[in-house]
Amino acid sequence: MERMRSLAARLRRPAPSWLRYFRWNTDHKVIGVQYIVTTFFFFLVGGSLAMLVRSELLQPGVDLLNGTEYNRVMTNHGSVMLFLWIIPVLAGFGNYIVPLMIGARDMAFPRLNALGYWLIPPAGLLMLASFFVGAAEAGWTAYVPLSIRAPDGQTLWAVSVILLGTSSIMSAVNFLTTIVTMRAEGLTIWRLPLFVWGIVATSVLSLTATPVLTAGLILVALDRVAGTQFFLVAGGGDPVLWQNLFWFYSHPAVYIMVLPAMGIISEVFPVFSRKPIFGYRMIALSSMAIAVLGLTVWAHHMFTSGMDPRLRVPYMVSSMVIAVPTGVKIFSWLATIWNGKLRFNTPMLFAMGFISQFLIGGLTGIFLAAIPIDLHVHDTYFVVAHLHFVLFGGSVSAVYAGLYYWYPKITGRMYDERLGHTHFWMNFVGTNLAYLPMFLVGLLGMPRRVADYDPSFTTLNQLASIGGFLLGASVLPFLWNAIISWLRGPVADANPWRALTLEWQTSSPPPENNFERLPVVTHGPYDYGEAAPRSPEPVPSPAAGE
Amino acid sequence: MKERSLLLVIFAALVLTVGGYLAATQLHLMPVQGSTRAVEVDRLFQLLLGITAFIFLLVEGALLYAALRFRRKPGDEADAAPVHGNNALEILWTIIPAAVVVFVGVYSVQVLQDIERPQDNTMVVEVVGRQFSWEFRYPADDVTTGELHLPVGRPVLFQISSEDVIHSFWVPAFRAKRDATPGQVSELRITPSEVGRFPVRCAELCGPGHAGMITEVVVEEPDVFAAWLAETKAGPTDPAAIFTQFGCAACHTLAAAGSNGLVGPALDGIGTRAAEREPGVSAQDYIVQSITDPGAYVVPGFADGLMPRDFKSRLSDDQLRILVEFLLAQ
Amino acid sequence: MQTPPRTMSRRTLGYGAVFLLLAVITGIELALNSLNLADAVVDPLFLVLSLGKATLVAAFFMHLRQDNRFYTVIFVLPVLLLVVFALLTIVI
Amino acid sequence: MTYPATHHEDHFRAGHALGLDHLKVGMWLFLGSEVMFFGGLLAAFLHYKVNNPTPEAGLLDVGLVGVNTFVLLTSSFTVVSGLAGIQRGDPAAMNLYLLATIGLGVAFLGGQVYEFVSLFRHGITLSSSVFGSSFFTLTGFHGLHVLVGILWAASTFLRGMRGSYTRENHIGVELFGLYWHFVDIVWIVLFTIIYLI
Repeated sequence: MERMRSLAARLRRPAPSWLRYFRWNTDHKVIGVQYIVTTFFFFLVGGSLAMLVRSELLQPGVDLLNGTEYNRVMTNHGSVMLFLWIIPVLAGFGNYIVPLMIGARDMAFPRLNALGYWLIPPAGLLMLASFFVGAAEAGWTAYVPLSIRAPDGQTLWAVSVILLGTSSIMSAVNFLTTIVTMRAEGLTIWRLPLFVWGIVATSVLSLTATPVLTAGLILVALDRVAGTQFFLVAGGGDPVLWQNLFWFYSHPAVYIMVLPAMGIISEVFPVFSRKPIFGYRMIALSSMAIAVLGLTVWAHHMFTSGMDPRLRVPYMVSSMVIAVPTGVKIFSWLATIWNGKLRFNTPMLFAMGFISQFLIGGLTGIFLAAIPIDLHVHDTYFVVAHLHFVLFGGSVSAVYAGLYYWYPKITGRMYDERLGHTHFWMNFVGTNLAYLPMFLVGLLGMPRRVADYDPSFTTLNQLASIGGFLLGASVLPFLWNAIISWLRGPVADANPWRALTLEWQTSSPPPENNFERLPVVTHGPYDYGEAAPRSPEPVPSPAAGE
Repeated sequence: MKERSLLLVIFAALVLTVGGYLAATQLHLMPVQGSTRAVEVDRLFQLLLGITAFIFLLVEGALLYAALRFRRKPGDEADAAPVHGNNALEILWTIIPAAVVVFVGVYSVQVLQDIERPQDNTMVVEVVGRQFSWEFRYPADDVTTGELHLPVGRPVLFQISSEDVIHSFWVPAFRAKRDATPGQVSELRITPSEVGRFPVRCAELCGPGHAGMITEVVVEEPDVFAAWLAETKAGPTDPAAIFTQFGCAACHTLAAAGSNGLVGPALDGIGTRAAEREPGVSAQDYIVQSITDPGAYVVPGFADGLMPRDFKSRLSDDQLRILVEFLLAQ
Repeated sequence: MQTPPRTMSRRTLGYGAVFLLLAVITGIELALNSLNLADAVVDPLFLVLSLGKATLVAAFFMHLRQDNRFYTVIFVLPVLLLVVFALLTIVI
Repeated sequence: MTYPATHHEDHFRAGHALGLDHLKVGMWLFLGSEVMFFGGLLAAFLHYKVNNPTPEAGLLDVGLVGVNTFVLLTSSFTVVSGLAGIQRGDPAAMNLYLLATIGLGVAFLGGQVYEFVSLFRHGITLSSSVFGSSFFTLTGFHGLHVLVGILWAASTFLRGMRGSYTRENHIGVELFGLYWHFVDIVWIVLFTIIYLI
């Protein structure tokens, strides 16, 4: 009795504030941090797997990993990086930032939001646990019938990806509902910050494309465990059907991973150039254009699979057309920094790195869309290089830019600039050193997903491996910076960057309900240098509005 | 000041154009051109390389220039002059890329039609992929072999299929690739234009031995090809050739056949080891059993189910006998 | 809710009429099916009839006709996308 | 840009000004994604129906399923009548209609089980052919949705009995209705594509 009472007393006592990050919590800011930290852990896991891959490829011959082990490591590297790192970390930013940016108290469905997060740790553990029962080994694309023949871990993999997809659909419903119904007074759609536009475009894609992947994965899982014949040729099944279902999601998934990243870049450039974003509407509309076009290009991954040859050309055209809205974004960003007053804080460096690297990924995408060239480079290291320039050089750079940019907002502390610069330069050199040689080695004839290669490719592979190890090492200054600064960094102002978007108009970190009083918006988000709406001075926290 | 910036623009344009031109004509990034198709694909590739190199230099140059030129002066806390956009500029950088894309698209379609146009006097070669080897059939001459030989200058139509999972038939020197998908036959046309030996690789992940699913295409003069075909029709009698042609080499290391596959157990010294594997089974019977019924005994440390089960029907009795004798002697 | 209350008798009658219509269309479909006509003739008819049924349910039972247009957009866009996807999946 | 603190209603929602309710927006978005989920399964079914037709499709009993279709259409009518009931402030009518909906839903599932069993007797199973695989997967997932709908109807009914819904506040009933009608629409499409065409 006595013990019960003391237990009850202990339960009533408020828990230390950091404990909420380990518990069910419906505050979008807590959930955002949960997302970012959890997914960063998976980034480290995926990165370690990449180090194994690059070690194996340091020299020709099968030395460190045999064929099966290599396939498992490579498959899980891809799956972890895409499904457990890039997609959910961007959802994490969305969770933390979107309600603040639109002047809301929280997301529209806080409990759904928490549920969406809590699907991720079990899904991640499921994917990694598959190593104990024979991990997935059919690549992240899980092409049938190879994935039907793979060991039991492939089933766990499928279940894990279904869970992650469900989580992603949940956050898409939540984002769209929040953005449609909970904007602050005066925040019309043409005053929405571009990051919010990016999240809108991404959510539309998640909502329409992810369920198709879920359906496809269910078919694969049923083929594996229930004896269905969907993809088994002997029973009349057609392996190409899986490629349709898979790529109908997985090509848009690239835009799911890139559009919010582009949104982050669009936030960073105006702030650190002290200039309005150039061509706001065109950037916003190009996000939507990319989303819509992105749903129509999936079969360009299937030019070499025996699809109807007449249908290839429309897919080539739609794939190439995506270059146009993408170009609009890049030119607009350049025009934004043109004649600006640039400050090279770490977020700005990563944003410029984003442009320079994403550009390479984008331009090589045109080669891949051109069918005659694709018939040579498809499924080679050229593709590996292309997708890493888009997703690592692009999305991950933007994620780093966002992490540094919003670090003071989220933690209430300032990170260390010098470590940030070190991190950037290691990352920049590492990215180019790791992935540029892959273009060459792919053109020369090295297929992707091989544990062994022709000795003539050795030098290029060694360069790539050295770049890869540099990338691995580049995480260390970041981690040190993030941890130490959170504990001991200088206290940050509410608005250390003198930014104009709403998330900076409240204290760092924001109070539980985000704003003392909900703001009323009277101007666009990037009106730097305008006479009337002066940039707010750095204000001591906590503060809401002026 | 104005003149200087004008000069700068002219200079930059020159650098970009020259850079694009060099990229388009001088950089040689592709392997040997082994087919007429390769010539056309490379021409398209060089054109794209030129265009993209121009855009690349333009954007990276602007980025670098901005980083150097527009750096904030120390102590300058003011905002920059607000420019929200410029309709003419925005329309321009939408339309120009769109025009370039249309041009590239049209040109690509032309190349595509050229390289896939059916030719007279085409020779059909059936390609069958299986874990982890290729098999080639010349239906007109009723020849099945593990080696791909082609006469130079004669158009070839590959009819590609698979017996297990998806593979992808790729000859980098031909700039040609097509998936071998079970349950369907895909077509690929090329005309070899260079005599020589070029690697054939599997480009689609097909299992643990994917990296080793490599063979060669031998392009030779028509009379040499005809002789080879006649000889092959008689059937291979050289044991090392049987070992290679039936795909054993893809998975098993054997010095005498020059192979170094790692998917299955190494076969060096198998002649002495074979008798000890299963009590009561002679070395010869063990080897026969391992070839015709691989699941009967699986060497510890290796997975069952990877080795094809159909050697009994694919190998003639003579070939099986030659192969077993060959292995016994190792 | 958001929708202003209307005269109740009219509304239930409306639902009843819609239901009657749905039942009649289903009856027609079953009758057509039992006639064993050529596929080329009846198949397009079936598609039109079922599209009509689905539209009736969405417009009246799900109130898309009187609710904000935004809900219709949310629902119809995926349906269009699905049609495109399914058709392309058949031919590819 | 300035953000003056104002005295407007604190939980002002721009969407509310547009006449949008966030629960309904969320529900419709969810239904939109459900369209695409069934789209994936349907695409697989159609792919095999067109490219790989099998004679087993002839064993389907259109008459039985026609009755089942009518049952489900009727259930949509009872749902909407229930909603009309609470909208005019008559919870008893609503509860009655919800009960009828549950009954009709169970009847539909019963019909489906009967159909499945008779197909099993003809040797058509999940693993007998691509027709069996795609037929049972597609109709099975629809049946699963009906089952979820029945559970949702039951929980709505229980809340209705406890008097949780009123003339002014019945968004829960409306959301359940949207889901149920959606499942009905899916069936209308499946009935045409699987059985009629």
